[in-house]
Amino acid sequence: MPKTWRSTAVIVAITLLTFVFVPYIYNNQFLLFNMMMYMALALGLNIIYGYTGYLPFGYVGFFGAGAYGGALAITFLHWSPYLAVIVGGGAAVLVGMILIPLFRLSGAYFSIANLAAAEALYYIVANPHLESITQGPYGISLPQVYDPNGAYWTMLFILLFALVLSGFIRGSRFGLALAAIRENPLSASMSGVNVVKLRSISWLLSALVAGLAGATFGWYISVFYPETVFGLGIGVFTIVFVLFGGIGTVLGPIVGTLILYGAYNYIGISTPQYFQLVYGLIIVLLVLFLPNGLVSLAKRRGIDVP
Amino acid sequence: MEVILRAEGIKSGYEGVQILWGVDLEIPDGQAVVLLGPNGAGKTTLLRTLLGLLPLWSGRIEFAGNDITRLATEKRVRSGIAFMSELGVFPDLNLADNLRMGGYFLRRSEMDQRISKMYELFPDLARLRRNLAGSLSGGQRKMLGVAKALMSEPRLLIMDEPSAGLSPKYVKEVIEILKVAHAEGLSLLIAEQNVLFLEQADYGYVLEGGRIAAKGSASELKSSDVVRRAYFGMVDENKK
Amino acid sequence: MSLFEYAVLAGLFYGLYFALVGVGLNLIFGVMRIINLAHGDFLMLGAYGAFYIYHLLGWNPLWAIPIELVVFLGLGLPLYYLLVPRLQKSGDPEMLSFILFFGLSQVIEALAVFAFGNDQRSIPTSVFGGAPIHIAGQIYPSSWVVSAAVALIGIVLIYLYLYHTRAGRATRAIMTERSEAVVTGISVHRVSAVAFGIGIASAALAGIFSPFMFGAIEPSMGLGITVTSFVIIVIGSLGNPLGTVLGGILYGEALMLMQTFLTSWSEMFPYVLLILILLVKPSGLLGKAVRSA
Amino acid sequence: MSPEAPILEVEGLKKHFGGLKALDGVSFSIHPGEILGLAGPNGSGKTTCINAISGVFRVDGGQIRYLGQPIQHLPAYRRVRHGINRTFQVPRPFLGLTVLENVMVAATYRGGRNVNPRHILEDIGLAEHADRPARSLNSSQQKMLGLARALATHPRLLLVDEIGAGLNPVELSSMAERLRSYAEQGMALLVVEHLMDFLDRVTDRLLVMDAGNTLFSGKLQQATEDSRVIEAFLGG
Amino acid sequence: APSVIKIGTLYAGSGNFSQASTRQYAGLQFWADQVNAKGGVYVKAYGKRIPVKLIAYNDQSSTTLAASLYNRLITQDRVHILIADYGSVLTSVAIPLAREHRILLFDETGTSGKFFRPADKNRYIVLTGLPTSSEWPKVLANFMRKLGIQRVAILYAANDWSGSQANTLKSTLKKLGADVVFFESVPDSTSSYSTILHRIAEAKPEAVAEFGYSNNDVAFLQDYASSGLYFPMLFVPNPALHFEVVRKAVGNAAMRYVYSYVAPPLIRYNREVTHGPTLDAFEAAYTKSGGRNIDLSTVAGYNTGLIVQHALAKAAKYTQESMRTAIDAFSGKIFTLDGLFKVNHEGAQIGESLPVGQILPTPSGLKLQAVFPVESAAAKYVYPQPRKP
Ligand SMILES: Nc1ncnc2c1ncn2[C@@H]1O[C@H](COP(=O)(O)OP(=O)(O)OP(=O)(O)O)[C@@H](O)[C@H]1O
Ligand SMILES: Nc1ncnc2c1ncn2[C@@H]1O[C@H](COP(=O)(O)OP(=O)(O)OP(=O)(O)O)[C@@H](O)[C@H]1O
Ligand SMILES: [Mg+2]
Ligand SMILES: [Mg+2]
Repeated sequence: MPKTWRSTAVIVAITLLTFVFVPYIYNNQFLLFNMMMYMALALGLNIIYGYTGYLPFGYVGFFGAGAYGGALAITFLHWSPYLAVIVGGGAAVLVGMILIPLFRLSGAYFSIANLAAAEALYYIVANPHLESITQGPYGISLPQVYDPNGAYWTMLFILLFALVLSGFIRGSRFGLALAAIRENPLSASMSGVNVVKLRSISWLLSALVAGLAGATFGWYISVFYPETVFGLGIGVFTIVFVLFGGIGTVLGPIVGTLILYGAYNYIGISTPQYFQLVYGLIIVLLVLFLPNGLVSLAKRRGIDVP
Repeated sequence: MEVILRAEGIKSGYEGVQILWGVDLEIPDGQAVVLLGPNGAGKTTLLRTLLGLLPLWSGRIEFAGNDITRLATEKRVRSGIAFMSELGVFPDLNLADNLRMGGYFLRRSEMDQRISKMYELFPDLARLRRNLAGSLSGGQRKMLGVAKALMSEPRLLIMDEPSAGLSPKYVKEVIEILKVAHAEGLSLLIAEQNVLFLEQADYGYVLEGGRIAAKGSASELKSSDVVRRAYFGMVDENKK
Repeated sequence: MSLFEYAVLAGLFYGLYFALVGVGLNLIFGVMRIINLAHGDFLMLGAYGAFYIYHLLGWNPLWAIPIELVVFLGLGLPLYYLLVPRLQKSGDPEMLSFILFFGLSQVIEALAVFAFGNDQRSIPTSVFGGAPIHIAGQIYPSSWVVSAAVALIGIVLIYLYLYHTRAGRATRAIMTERSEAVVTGISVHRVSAVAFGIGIASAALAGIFSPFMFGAIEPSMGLGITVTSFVIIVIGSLGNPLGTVLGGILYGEALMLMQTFLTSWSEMFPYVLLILILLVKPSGLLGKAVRSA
Repeated sequence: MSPEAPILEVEGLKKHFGGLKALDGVSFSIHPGEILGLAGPNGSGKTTCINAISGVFRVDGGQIRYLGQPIQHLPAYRRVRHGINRTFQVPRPFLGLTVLENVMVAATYRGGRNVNPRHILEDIGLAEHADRPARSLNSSQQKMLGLARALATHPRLLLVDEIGAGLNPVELSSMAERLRSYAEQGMALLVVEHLMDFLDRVTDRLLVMDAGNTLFSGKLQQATEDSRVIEAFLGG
Repeated sequence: APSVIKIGTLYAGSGNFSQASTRQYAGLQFWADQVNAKGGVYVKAYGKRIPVKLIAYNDQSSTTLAASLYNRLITQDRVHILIADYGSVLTSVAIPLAREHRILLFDETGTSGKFFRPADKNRYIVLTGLPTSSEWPKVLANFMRKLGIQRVAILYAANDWSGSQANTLKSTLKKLGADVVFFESVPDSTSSYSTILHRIAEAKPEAVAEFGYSNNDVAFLQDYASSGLYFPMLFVPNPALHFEVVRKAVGNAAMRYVYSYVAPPLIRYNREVTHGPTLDAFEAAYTKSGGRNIDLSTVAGYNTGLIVQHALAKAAKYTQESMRTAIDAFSGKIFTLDGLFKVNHEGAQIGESLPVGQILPTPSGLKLQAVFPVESAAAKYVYPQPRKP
């Protein structure tokens, strides 16, 4: 499907240019960083949820695992932050491997079990008994590697990686097979698809993206507590962004994040005192009046969204 | 003869795809009408539209002299139309609760009366009253489906392929059940492919491409050339 | 060993209370296939109701029970018609409900901050007579015993509604097969609206006792409670209100026993327990395996 | 009988669900190019038998040999790749994908280059619906789609579960025609069906099951006269 | 000279920290209104008064959001003065940002010791209020020994603030020769302490110290009150921070004779004050302007304003470095309603210490009164606490 490839290339190019040049006119680098981070997370979540239909309620667990994995590599091994980011991705993949048995569950059971896993991981990391390893509740501090620009470009790279990955999945037979698994796993295996293997691969890819993003986030802010990187809010936001944009597409998560996270920040600055109220209302109204996500607008007009 | 259900110029379909193109249908009171038609002709669509489960694009539906075109499904059911879908039962409820659901809007005394009536009619069900409907065999399930539909003392029972997937023995049983109900004055509209049903019916319609292609009494239909060729010709030729 | 016995009985009280916390969520999920992320926020509203009834009117918080049941049932019906039918017209209502009710929970929390402020509030435990209650040679806070008793009554009432009334039976019918319920002549929306009302009213009922069970209340307490509720109803299995009782008690026991013997891991253990249970029984303790082909 | 070795041999197959013995020691075999009819009252274990052979679950006892090799330990997708496929009694299409994509999944993952999904759809009569989502097909069309998908994997052994239910007489006979033509091309088929007329037109070898056991095995003609078959299955 | 001095800060309008954060912000706002009513703050570098403009965003207790809002304050609003939100968690993300952008962070209540490590050589932070949390329990340990307490149980919620207090208390007690017979952490979200209390009772302690956020303290005190158990001494930290909130939540009966720290406004610095209003004057003005009852957060917010004000009045140049130098220069020399302002080279507060207080009945209700050390004692402690009837 060369068409998908071309549109992915266009999206990648636009994203790249945007995040390279916008800092020159808009200098809240951290907001841009967060925007990229949520986009990457949204794409990562989309790999497992959008393409295979499993909604990981506790997706933030991978993010936290990545943040801590990276931080530990810096603290104990004194590795460069770039290597530490890769370690963070690895840590998340490891957690993902441990959780593979959860795929025996379906629907909401999977979602909640995954949430439970993320919470359990949080309580492990935050437990004072493990202070010598994780610093327990006292949190991580990495002033020695503080480098916002380095982290910014790393996050951009991760975002592009997630984009290319999503584009590849959508345009390949791998993606078709994942869609088949999402619709009906039994029928997929009757089509010769190795359901367990493909699902695990996409699960680990999804974990990898979150882990890389988490490690980079930890590097960027350089001081954080367990609740900073395991806060359920991060996962919930990501899910809301993906659903709003439209699942199973490359563009949906990007646009969904752009609009909702953009609105989030805008409201936070324009009407800080009614922040939560306005944001909550916007979400309620969007669901009631635009229930199938942004991409449904295009699809209704017969436009195929990449 | 009085007409219990009259549908005129029914047009309907799914999200922009029109399936029915102006169907007229009449069910004389107390008669059994069979709806035939090839795969995808729109039989299920028609039945669901009559019940109000699908929006009616245009046309008019009258039941027992009242216009029910705009009525909600539950009101149609309450006014005396029962529907037995392909599933027909609540798998997770036990058999007695299934029957109670069928007579959902009856008064308590009436309900108990109806239930014992059903147990009388279907002694098999009385024996299984504590079992979950989901654990019944296909035939027992259909039997329960019919009993459940009859609970509300309907004047018209609409069924979608009651015999599909049933072993021959059960098909015969279902037909027996319907005969009993019919004998008590119940009108029937049944979408079916099984020839046995046409033989039991009073009247038949043939739906093709969302339009009525032929209609007539069962015997007329069986001898009609079009229908013979299209629906029975092969059977007759190959009959060994 | 008395610590053990203490923990077991405490777990039972606590668990019964948590069963009440979760049961409404399960009812709503079972009937409407809606993930009500605002569940904990309704509980929070119920808690503030009791708080003001006690502090402004000076009444015993038990008076909140009849008042709130009426108020929240009354609130549930219009809210249902406002949100749910629209939601169900969409492509994937179950998942969309996730966002919708997330938004709703934000709105409720924000309004609660405006209305109640964000100070922590509570009701002194002494309102229930103060003196701790002796049971089986152990001493328990009277508020726990009262909360557990009310929870038990609430759950029994919900059980009676579901299994011994006509509307309750219709509710279960909708839970098992919505499409079949429609063709059976059930007014699906009316029955669902009532179930929705009962769902949030039971949350509010649980909220009345939350000042005693959680120590203090505040507008942001909702999300954590929602998460706990989900854990409980999943342990027992979704769409099965009786399973929630089992889930609640297991949760309570796990928490109390861990607090007694491995304190620092206490909040983690219920989550691990959940995962273990699901790995053995993928659809919860009382779940039925569904046939795949 | 076919002179070749059987493509499928089933021996003493057992499967229970809780206390229920859905299969209680069923045995039979099929040769390439041969059609075996499988009938029996509702709940007698026909679908369970197909599930066992196609690998939906592991059996609790007995052996399934395909081309002489035991396969009961293989996961379903491996059996598909070896050439076993089936249709579902209750159709299970990929609802959100188009009809064409439904077949494409099977074609890309097993069929290889020489399978053209469009040709298969044309052959089966779904070509006009190719770009519609499978969700918008009615249940009998979805069943046909299931057959198309199975065919796209080039099966050498095809298990057909009640494909005739809901077809009218004309459609039934063309379906019988179709199944016979597959057999003529060397495919082995197990055809589960209630409609004796239909079975009669595809095969004369019949297995009748009851309560997880073989009730009858032999010529179809004899089955219709067998008192046990009449009692349990055909009805008086 | 700039036409206004832009002061940027964050507050948590909702979420875990909103209770204290909004109070703290109100205190700061009150300060800003006060100086603006007089025509602004005096800025030495320009030799005149300049009005202040407070730019504040709502971070909803979310660190992620807080980080980007701090960044916005620095890079887009280009504030001259940066003031952190309440508490260590929400302060933490501001520290590297402030340092990177070389802007001095006025830390109001972020008392984690890790913010002020000499090794980090960070000069861009000043803790205006309390000492770092690990300093707090030292007086308490001494007090316990003075009472002759040998067996102490320590329970703490697993967060930085509580954990560092618990650890300090433990190590100080050990140094002083006491036995820590129970030392356990519970997760932050713990809301039920009944079974834990029974376990503590098994250890037969003479004193029990519980460290946690106020929700932990409230649940702990409530459960203790209804447990039927008895410990001669009970210590919790939060009445020191928001006495009225805790009292309202727990009820008078459960608060009586409980020990806590004492900090302003519960200690009233009036005579000593050299800069700004006395506490009494502040309280009168604040409540008159429509503010709620004051607590430590309110005072901390207001006090930060005073320190900012003084820094601007003393800094020779209108730069961050110059402000920091000025602060070093007046450190240890000024006394506000919050006590002696004295910071070390890393910016940590060392001027104040926290006396131990006890909640004692007075004719008008309950009062948390300083009881130790002797020089600041305002009342005589009651030990062991009387058994409940
Ligand atoms: N949900 C749907 N969305 C769109 N089109 C549909 C939907 N359901 C059915 N159709 C289409 O409507 C047409 C008529 O279908 P219907 O189910 O009414 O046929 P039928 O006569 O009942 O056939 P059968 O004998 O196979 O049951 C078919 O072409 C089918 O593809
Ligand atoms: N996954 C399952 N879990 C529990 N019971 C099952 C399962 N699959 C099949 N059964 C039971 O096994 C028995 C055989 O079922 P099966 O579907 O094989 O019957 P069948 O012969 O195909 O019937 P039909 O003609 O109605 O399709 C039935 O009693 C059925 O309820
Ligand atoms: Mg049909
Ligand atoms: Mg079957």
